[in-house]
Amino acid sequence: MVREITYLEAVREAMTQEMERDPKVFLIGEDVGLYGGAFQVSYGMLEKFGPERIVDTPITELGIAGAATGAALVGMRPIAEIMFMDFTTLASEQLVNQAAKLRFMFGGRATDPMVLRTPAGSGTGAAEHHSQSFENWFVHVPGLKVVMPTTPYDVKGLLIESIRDDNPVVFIEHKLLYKSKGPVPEEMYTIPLGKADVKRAGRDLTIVATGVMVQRSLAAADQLAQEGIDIEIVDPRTLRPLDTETIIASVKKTGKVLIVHEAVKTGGFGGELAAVIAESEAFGYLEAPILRLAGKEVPIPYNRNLEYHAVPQVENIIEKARELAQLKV
Amino acid sequence: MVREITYLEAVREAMTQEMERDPKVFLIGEDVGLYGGAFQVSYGMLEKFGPERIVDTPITELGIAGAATGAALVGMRPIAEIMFMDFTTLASEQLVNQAAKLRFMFGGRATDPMVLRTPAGSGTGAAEHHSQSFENWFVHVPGLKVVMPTTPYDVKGLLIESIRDDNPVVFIEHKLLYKSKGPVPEEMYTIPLGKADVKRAGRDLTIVATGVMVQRSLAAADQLAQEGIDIEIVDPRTLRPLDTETIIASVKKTGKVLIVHEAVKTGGFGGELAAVIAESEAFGYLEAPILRLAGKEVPIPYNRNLEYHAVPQVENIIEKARELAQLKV
Amino acid sequence: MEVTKEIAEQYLLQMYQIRVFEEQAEKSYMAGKIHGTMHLSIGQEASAVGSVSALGPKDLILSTHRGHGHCIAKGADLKLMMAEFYGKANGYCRGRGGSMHIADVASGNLGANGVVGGGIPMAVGVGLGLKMQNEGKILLSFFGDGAASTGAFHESMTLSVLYQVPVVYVCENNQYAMSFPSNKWTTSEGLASFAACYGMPGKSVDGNDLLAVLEATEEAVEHVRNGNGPALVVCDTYRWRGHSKSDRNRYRSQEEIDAWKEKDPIERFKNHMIEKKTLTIDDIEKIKAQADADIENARLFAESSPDPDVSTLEEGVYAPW
Amino acid sequence: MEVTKEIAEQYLLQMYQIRVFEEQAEKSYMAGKIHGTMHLSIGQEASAVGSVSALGPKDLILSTHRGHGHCIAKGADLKLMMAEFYGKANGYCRGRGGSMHIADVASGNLGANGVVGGGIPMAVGVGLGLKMQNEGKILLSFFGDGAASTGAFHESMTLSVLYQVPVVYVCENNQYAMSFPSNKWTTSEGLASFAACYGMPGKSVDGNDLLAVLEATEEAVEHVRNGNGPALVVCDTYRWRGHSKSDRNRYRSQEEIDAWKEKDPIERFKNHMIEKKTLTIDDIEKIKAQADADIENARLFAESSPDPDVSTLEEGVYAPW
Ligand SMILES: Cc1ncc(C[n+]2csc(CCOP(=O)(O)OP(=O)(O)O)c2C)c(N)n1
Ligand SMILES: Cc1ncc(C[n+]2csc(CCOP(=O)(O)OP(=O)(O)O)c2C)c(N)n1
Ligand SMILES: [Mg+2]
Ligand SMILES: [Mg+2]
Repeated sequence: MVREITYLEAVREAMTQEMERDPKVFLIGEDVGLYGGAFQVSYGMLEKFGPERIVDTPITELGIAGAATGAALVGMRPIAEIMFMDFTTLASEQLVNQAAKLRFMFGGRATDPMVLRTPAGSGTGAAEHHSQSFENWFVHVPGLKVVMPTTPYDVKGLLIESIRDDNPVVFIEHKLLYKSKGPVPEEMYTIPLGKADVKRAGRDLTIVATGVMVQRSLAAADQLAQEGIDIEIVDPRTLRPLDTETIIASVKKTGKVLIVHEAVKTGGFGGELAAVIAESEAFGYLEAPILRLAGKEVPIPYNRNLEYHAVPQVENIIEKARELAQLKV
Repeated sequence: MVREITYLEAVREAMTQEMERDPKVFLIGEDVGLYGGAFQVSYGMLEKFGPERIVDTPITELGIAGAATGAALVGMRPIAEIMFMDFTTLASEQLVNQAAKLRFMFGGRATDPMVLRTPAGSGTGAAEHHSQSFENWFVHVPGLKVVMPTTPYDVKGLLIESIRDDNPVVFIEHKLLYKSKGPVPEEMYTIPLGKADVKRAGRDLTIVATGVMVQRSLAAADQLAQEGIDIEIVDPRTLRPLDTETIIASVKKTGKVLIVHEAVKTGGFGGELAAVIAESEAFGYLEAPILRLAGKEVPIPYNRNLEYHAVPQVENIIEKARELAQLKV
Repeated sequence: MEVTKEIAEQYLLQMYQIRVFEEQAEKSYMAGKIHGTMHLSIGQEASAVGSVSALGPKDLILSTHRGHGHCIAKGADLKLMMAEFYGKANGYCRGRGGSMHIADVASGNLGANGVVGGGIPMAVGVGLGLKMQNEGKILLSFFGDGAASTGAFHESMTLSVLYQVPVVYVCENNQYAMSFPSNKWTTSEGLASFAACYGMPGKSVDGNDLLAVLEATEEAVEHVRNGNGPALVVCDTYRWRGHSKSDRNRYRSQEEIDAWKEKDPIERFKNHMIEKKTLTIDDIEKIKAQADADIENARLFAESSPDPDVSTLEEGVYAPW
Repeated sequence: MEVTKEIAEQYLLQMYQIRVFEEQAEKSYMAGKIHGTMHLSIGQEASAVGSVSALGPKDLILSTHRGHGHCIAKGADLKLMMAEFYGKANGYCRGRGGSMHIADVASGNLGANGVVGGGIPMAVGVGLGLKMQNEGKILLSFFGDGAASTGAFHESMTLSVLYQVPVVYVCENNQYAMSFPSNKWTTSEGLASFAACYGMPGKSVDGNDLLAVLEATEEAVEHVRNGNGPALVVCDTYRWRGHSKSDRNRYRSQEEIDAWKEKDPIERFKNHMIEKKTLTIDDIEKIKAQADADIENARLFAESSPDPDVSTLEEGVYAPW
């Protein structure tokens, strides 16, 4: 039996093993040292690697992103942590204008192998400024890769791969998944960026879900199975580059697709997914409209109930998937 | 005959007339005073209104956005100018976390009537850092409205309406349109936010285009008309809130839709448009896949030819629209 | 600095209210009645009450994530505040904001902020607005030592001096930004010295001494109200509790915490008032009892208040509403 | 400060190359052969050459939108540079970057930048990297007076001192950020005085006096190379041309421009070298002729070079490639 660890431990193990292997890798961010990071992701790493490689910063998101961008430019492999994805709004100039474009803009004379890790998502009662999901912002930027893992196994393989990748990678973790457990080999392994994973095979309809919505969709599928609705669940894992092949193949097979993500629906990654399907050869196989279930058009509120209802939950997925299963054009 | 003025003059006239009418309105940004703004949009306004209302700033994009957010919070109606949309990456924390959320987050106890104007787009040879189009970033943020006018007439009516709107509005201008001319009444008028405009009626297919792509699509449609292809062109004008009704009605009528925008295709607003159509009742009327024609997956390069080919041009629209016209599922 | 009995009672009551309010919030949190997180300012009460007391009733404040003290010092309704902590429909933010986002624009509290440094750029704009409106109002804008390292601080100070906005900036240096010790990059004097680079007066003060804070802030307020542009006051202080509910206090010693507890701003003010014979022990006990009762009322109010109706979730994002 | 004939010739040659290069670029722009925009540094040559000359060959620079001088001072190939201005396939950036994005990472030029203040945060990271690699290399990071008002500056200075990175910061105060006069918010001395707040040495120097710039930068380089952390040098200088190709010079007077032209850094260095008898008029004429020839060669190279193939447009966004 493979050992089980949490999603959070998988992040830590990937960083630790890669730092042991490659002296060019270091971690920089707010409170990543003694504090262990706001979510304890890097807890214990300071003791292991010392303050030169587990670099605590004052509150300087732009500075952190710039430090990673610059260090990568001279051959290091920095991992920058932005404590909450909400604060990537302060770091995006360096990430989007500099890191993402250096290589192209300099005619290939530069390489910028950095990872920017950040936890996204709601569900912790932290309200408007600590709960946002901006993955589609970074998906929209050529030069960046965007990874959004949903299981401990994927976390470890994708994070090691991201660190080794020669491009800037935005690595988006989900707070609610940090404590989820799963089998993870102790040895190092990588998962290629740009490969989706079919998390559940099914015939009746496809759900393409990201982040915590993969887990919720799996729960929904289990319940719907009892009603005889057989759902296939595709987890893109990497949003840019996107494995359109796996998604399109699934939709061709099932003829129906529901897209589920936590981020606000309007302008979100679900639009990209819908468009990719609607402009592909899968279009001809569609037996129903392409549906999206996503975050409501509100900032994430504080109150527990309101927060709960602001993003898709298992019962919403069940309802929507059932509706779709019954739809006929 | 109605007077003709340029798009740029329409921006200036809207600001000027509204500032004359309402002492709460002021303009703040880099070089908006004596210099007249990087594109001369506010040229002459300093002489008219003085430095208290045409406020020059040092290079402080976050500060500018914050100044507008704060002033609006105490009842002013600031217009903030960010010199190039690329630099909204530095301003987005205040815009996205603060201005957009104040009202909701404070339970309705705050109002933040500000406008953030910024020119987007490529075509001026200014390369990677002065050519980007981030409209979909802001479309993705509940609490913001996003306006993207394409004619001098729309500019004036929509900008006056945006200034009077009690919410933060991101008003996106296009550099290449600044010199385009069109009829604009001298008196003040408003165009409601959230109303699309059918810029050309047609039967065979719908093009939904934004920004400078509306003009290019009109040119393409004129040429295709000679081949007997009759195109309807819908200009959403406001991207958030989006007039889905007009778009869906058009697609139901024509059965085919091509989405055209300048921003990078992946993660762009075209995804939202495609998804809105694919999940609507128009789905059943679709006679072909929903196609997108948008910016290539590259930063905007410097070289004139490369830059030209990085975003859709009239000939690309013609080609794609022709292809779509001939498509049958 | 001399204060009357009435004033002394008010200051002490507010400090007690802050402390007891936060102790209650902590208890309710532990009991699972409040969720999310919160940033307690226990130990920093003098900085909040001392500085806000230098303002007139029409003046405004802008606060931070550690803003309960500022809020109470500005005269917030404790019931509406506690109800917000409980996420209730009649809380200050209708349950939308919670501890980190309490605001009451009408009464001059322009809001706490979940983003460190998030309020400082807004302060410039508020200052610009107040200056144009020319009604003699000024703004007091709080931020922490951590916020002082953000780019937002630099841009905002530069703009504030340039436009000579009527803003008193109060930097509360509680020695840490989460686990990051401010003395790794600056000191309270160092923070105050930035002011000179920007071209405004700056002063560092013992932030646990209410009257010292009050005096320094009054000086700053006078400077600002006279149209001389912004001013900076740095309060040297300390938070007793962890940074937030996730803090394990790994970055500081119990000795350090205990040493600062010796400098309890409430004890200090009490003793000073007793020494000065402004207040008696009896007076003080009454004030404390009053604070206890106020918070107990607030708790009862909060607990008996209704949750927001989920059907209203999507309301209030846009005006009008 | 004494310089040998050989060194003097080199400095003068580089200053001439910068001036003539930019004059040529301007002509080609006017003739419609170069498009987009460009930011000329004519009048600022001493600041570029003087500061970069304090570096060793393995040291690095990070530049700005007004970076042609830095680039040439760092020893760029003028042909590849001019070809880039023309957008040609064999230009430094394969025609992708143009005037505002020239870089040659292999030779230690980490690039110009279209974002004001965009290079400063990267400088911290480069410094961190160099420190970890421990090969004795240092970085010289340029920025303008305008960039000094950005939040990027503040965060970067704070981090630089904290990590004691091996970076010399050179602020070129050419009196304006576009039309915004730096003296509305600071001065060269004021800019230098920020350094003390961050905890590093800072010095303001006459930026039109090559040897003064060199001396101040050498001092800073020594400080940095000895592991004492970063240092700041502020060069007081002036750009003769408009901010960019869209500038109408409304914000300054002809008298002001003329007065600064009197302080031409090239004339000044020439005269000083003649006075010192290091160079003769004849030497100088030869150097100027050499610069003219170099630029003419660069122009011919650029004009005869091929445009990038449109089929390659989507190449090079991602590594490997
Ligand atoms: C921009 C930003 N970065 C990080 C955080 C996470 N965070 C919340 S409070 C805090 C420390 C703030 O320090 P300081 O400004 O000194 O205030 P204090 O908490 O000490 O009162 C941090 C890092 C945040 N909320 N915002
Ligand atoms: C973040 C950002 N804001 C605005 C601009 C537009 N802009 C380009 S150069 C410039 C002035 C820069 O001033 P300074 O740093 O002093 O450099 P100088 O041009 O004087 O050499 C401005 C405002 C920009 N490129 N980047
Ligand atoms: Mg602090
Ligand atoms: Mg300048």
